Amino acid sequence: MTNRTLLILLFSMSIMRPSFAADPLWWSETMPHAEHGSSQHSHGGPVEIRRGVYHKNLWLRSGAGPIDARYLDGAISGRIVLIDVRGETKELSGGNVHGSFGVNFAMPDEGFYNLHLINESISDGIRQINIAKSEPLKHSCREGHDHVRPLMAPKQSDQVPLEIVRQRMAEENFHSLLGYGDTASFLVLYQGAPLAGAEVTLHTARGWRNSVRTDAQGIASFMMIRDYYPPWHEFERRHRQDYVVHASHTTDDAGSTDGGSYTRTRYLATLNGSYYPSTRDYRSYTYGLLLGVFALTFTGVAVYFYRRRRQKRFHEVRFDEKN
Amino acid sequence: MNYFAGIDIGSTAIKAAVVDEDGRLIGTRIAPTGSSFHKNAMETFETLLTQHGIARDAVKFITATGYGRKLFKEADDSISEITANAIGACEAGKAFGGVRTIINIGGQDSKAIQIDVNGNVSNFAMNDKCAAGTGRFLDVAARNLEIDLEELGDYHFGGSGAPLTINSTCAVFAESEIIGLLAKGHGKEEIVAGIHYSIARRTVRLAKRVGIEDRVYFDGGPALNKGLVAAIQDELGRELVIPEQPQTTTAFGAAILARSQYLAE
Amino acid sequence: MKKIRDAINGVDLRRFRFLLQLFFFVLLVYGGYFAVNLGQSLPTFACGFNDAGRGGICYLLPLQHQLAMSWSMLFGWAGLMVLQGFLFFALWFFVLNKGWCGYVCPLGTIQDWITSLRTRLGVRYSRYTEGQFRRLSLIKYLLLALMILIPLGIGGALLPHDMGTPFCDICPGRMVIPMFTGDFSQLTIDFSTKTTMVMTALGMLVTGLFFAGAFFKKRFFCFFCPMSALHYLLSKPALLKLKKDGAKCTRCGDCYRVCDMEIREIADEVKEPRIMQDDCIMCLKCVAHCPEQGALKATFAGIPIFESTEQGFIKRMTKGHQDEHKPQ
Amino acid sequence: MNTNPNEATAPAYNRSRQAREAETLLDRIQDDFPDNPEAMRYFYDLFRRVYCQGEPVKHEGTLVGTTCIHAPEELIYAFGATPVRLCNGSYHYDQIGADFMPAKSCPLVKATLGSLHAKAAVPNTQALELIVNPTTCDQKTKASAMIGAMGYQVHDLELPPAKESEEARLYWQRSVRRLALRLRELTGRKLTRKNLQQAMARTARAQTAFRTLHQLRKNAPALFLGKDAFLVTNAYFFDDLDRWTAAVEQLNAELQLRQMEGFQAAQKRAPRILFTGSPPIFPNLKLPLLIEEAGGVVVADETCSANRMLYDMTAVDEWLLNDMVDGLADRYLKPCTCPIFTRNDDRQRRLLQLAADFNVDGVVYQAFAGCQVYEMEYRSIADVLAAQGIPMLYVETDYSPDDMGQLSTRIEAFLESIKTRKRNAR
Repeated sequence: MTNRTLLILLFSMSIMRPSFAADPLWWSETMPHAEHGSSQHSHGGPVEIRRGVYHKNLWLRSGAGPIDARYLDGAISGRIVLIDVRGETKELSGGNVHGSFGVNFAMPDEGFYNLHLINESISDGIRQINIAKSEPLKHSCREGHDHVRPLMAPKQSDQVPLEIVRQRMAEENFHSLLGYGDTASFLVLYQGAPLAGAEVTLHTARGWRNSVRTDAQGIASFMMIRDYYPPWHEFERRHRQDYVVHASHTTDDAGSTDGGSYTRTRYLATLNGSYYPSTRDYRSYTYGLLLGVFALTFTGVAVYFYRRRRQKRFHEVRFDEKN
Repeated sequence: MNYFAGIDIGSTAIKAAVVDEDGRLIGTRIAPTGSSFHKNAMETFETLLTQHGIARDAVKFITATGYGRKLFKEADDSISEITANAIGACEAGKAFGGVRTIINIGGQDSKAIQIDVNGNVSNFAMNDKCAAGTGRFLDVAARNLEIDLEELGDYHFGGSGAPLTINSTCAVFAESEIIGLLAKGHGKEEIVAGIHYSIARRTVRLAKRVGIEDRVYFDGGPALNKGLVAAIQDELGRELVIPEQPQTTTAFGAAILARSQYLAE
Repeated sequence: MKKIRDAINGVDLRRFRFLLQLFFFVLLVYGGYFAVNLGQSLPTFACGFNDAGRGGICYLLPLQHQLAMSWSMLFGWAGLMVLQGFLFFALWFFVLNKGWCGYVCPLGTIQDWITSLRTRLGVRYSRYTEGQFRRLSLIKYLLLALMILIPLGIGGALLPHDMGTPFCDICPGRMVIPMFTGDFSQLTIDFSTKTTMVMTALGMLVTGLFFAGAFFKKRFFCFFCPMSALHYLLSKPALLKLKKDGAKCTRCGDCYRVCDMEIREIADEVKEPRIMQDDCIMCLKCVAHCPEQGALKATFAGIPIFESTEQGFIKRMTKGHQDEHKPQ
Repeated sequence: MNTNPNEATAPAYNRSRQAREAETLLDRIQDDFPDNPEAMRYFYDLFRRVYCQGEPVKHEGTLVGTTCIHAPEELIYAFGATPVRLCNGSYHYDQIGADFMPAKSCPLVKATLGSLHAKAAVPNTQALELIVNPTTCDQKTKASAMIGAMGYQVHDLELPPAKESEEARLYWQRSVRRLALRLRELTGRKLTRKNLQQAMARTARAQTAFRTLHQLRKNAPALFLGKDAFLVTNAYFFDDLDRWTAAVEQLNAELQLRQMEGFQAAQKRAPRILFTGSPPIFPNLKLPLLIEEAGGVVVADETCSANRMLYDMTAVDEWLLNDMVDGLADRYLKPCTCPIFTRNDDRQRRLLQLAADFNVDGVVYQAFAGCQVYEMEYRSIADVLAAQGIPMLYVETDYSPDDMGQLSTRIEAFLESIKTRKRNAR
């Protein structure tokens, strides 16, 4: 038996087994197997361009953070809903995308798309509702930049009970990137209203995590850490890393469904995103200004001495401008 | 009948000419300028009128030309001798089939004039202020050689040897050169021919400056000198057209101009 | 009509130009705050890196960007977009010809301000020798060629991606113009890759050189500007033209004296009426400093709009004589 | 000719040969023509005072002689000195000068040397502390040592033999800056921006007045005769700058009045002549006078005693000393159409443009016997004029009055041929 078949076996088992369902589900933009196909960089993450139309691939992953979450090989129950830029809702069905379970959809319009997966399961008398959200952006500079402002505002969905809404950074536009040291803020909504005191956890690409509770306005903020330390010559300015945010909320709602009866309900919402090296990590004012000032001074002094020397060598007559 | 007169007051001679209403030449007269040229000019003019029986009143317009033109107050108008010469030569040249280039050698100057078909001056050149190549040069030479001015032509053809070369173009230096040549025993004939060639060379250079076209008309007193004419023709490489009375062409031109000016007014 | 014409020809060009330049500077550098947007095909250095304030974008930025597309796209449907951008650029350009340099370009205006600072300090200007001038004059064509070839090379995957806008990397406009809206973020060296490090370091060196150069040399950077070279290639059908009537020229060289760009032809050429040279910035100082009636003139669509006149020259010079003790 | 020296009232000075020469000419200029402008009286009187009565040249500070138009006078003024142009037109001095120079050399240079050599010369420049001698033509260049030998301080202002190249321009700029140093030594004053700016403003005002006069001469029929124009520009050689300018401005005002009244200074069909070549310098206004006595009118000129001296103006970009001095240097070199420069084409173009602007019927080209450069340029000028159908009379002459008769014939014939040509054209 190959490893692969074993994995598939394990996977299918895990779906069956309720304990697995406790793992959070989240969307990822990172391709599971890099050797599959190609994607292009755009403002808003990797895309596939088919006849000029941007297509987004998102894969579903299970697990706490990017470092240990698995890609899913098989289908998963639940609804996948896409809300496009205009606010129109469409149900998508997932499938095999480049070897793992994921969705692929077209992004014809400029702006943010909202993708929700709602999946539920019951185990040990707890009904678990997973809400995986992703907010991909479609932007091409060829479309210009005049239309950006009204498209910036985040959307809320009335179809999901618990939702994490990424708050926009100051002056954010389609080109803005979340960098190391920047603060990312998330609003947690339960049934459309801000949820105070909910625990929100952020996992970074290399395993760092932090949990905070939402404040009275339902907002949780994290400062992104730098967790990218390559040798400097391998440093990549556009090094994209995934983060994932979880928020959970448990209620005493009891009831029963096809899967059995439960005494409590646990909502687990996720939102994925990308962060990048900050300009501060690779840009230096000091060297820049040093070099600039050096060039300025050097040229200035060179011209001064050149003029002095010419005056002497050719006995050039120059006049004193001071009266 | 109305008549028109032209008076050319030159440095050596006063020339007068009278034409009738149709522009036909009635008569001309030549007299030396002398010291009181104004009186002489009047005399010449009046004598000419009496010769042809023309009353003073019948002369309706007088045009003066030549160096003394400004001081001859009896004239109705004055004109430079270059223009007058051009008009006269153009008119007189018609008998020869039309001329376009004029060479004039006067007492103190020499000129080359180019005219268009209508007798208008299109270009002209004059000698510099020195008397080289002018009638005066011939005068001086003739005096040195102790021969008459009129005889110069005959001497020119009388020589047995080749013409001598006179290097000096200046009348003053030429004088001593001639005396030197005489002292060396050269014949007067060869010297005269040399002088003619010297003048001819200068004259042709002047003519070339204005450009030589068509027939070349040669006038002025020295045009009577056959030797000089032969020398110029030789240097020029073409025949010269010489009027019957070469001295009076300019006066004739002035008279023609007087007529047309009168008719225009 | 004649009075109006005389008034125009007698204009104090220095002042007029200062005001017009100021206007365009505000429009292009701060226009964004007033919702001015002239598009991204401007034939002048309205720097796109000046995110907040820009009233339009210098065409060289999108041009390099577009040329860096993969070849399959560039030579496919996206090529049309490149052509469209170029068309808009050409249309803008045809209106003002190189007047964009002498009157609109914010970087040019900054250099003129530096020049004005120098005269206030009483420091004389430098000039190139003829040989230097001839050689330096070629640099802009070299830059233009590189500016097109490098992005094309990137599109063909021959060169690293991070050289995408090679000219912008070394253009002092990128450093200098955003500073006017309080954005100093361009004054850095980017160590993220070797290429960016080299390019940004070059950029800072050029910026230093720019300030020092512009101080000693009038319109220092314009000699090397690839935009100027691109302009010249398109300048023939432009509406605004600089014309010279060689017969009226006395070759006094007044125009050459005052020319910021040291263009000798303006004084020496007497046969060709279309006098504009590749280095010209159409500041029209030559017209203002020409004492010969109608020898130099600027025409718009064939209509003379500014002509050299004796009266205008005398008026302007008299003003210069009177500005005692206050150079400039 | 018409001489009536006013011996009763004139001082003894009047008896000198050169004063008589000047007197004769002034009488001709003044009396032989009707309707001289009222404002010309200033110039007639000025010449009588300076040339006939020996009035000293008015000046402030040190008097600095110049021997050619290339000496930048603004610099001299800026140092608080006064320039006086020494180029002389007197036959009397020409004869004295023949002791220094070969008889066949330029009468202008000979006369200048003669006047410098003579005691109590006219114009009376008293003691010249410095003579600025631009190395223009060979004769002026070689005159330097002779002037030096007479005991004058001479500054040789080095002029390049070509003006097109950038090297020549820079060489000349250096040369001019060196002159400034010399003037500083001489006057002990400092060159300041203010001084130079003021000096330049003064000459610019004078040049503006000249240009107005120049433009007024475009009028057809002529408002003003060339003999007076030459007298005006000749006065610039030695007259007080501001006084001269005021007098010219007054003259301009009178001419503008004449223009409105439709005044004619010459016959309507009088041939309009452009005068070029060697400069007519008082009292050698022989040729312009002959032209106008014969019924022509000199409407424009291209000579270094008038147009070439005053027409071209200085442009300054930055009012800093370095730029102002370089600007001055350029103004004295670049537009100059003197035949000493290597190429002829600027002069050709200038003549063609003047001929076109002033509606000229013919050109009179004066070449002083001995001025080889003018003699040599004759053919090239003749060719371009002929190509444009403009007739030209080339006159080689000097300061002696001997050739007056012959010249008048040639000039009359020339004018007559122009008249016929015009008649036929109609």
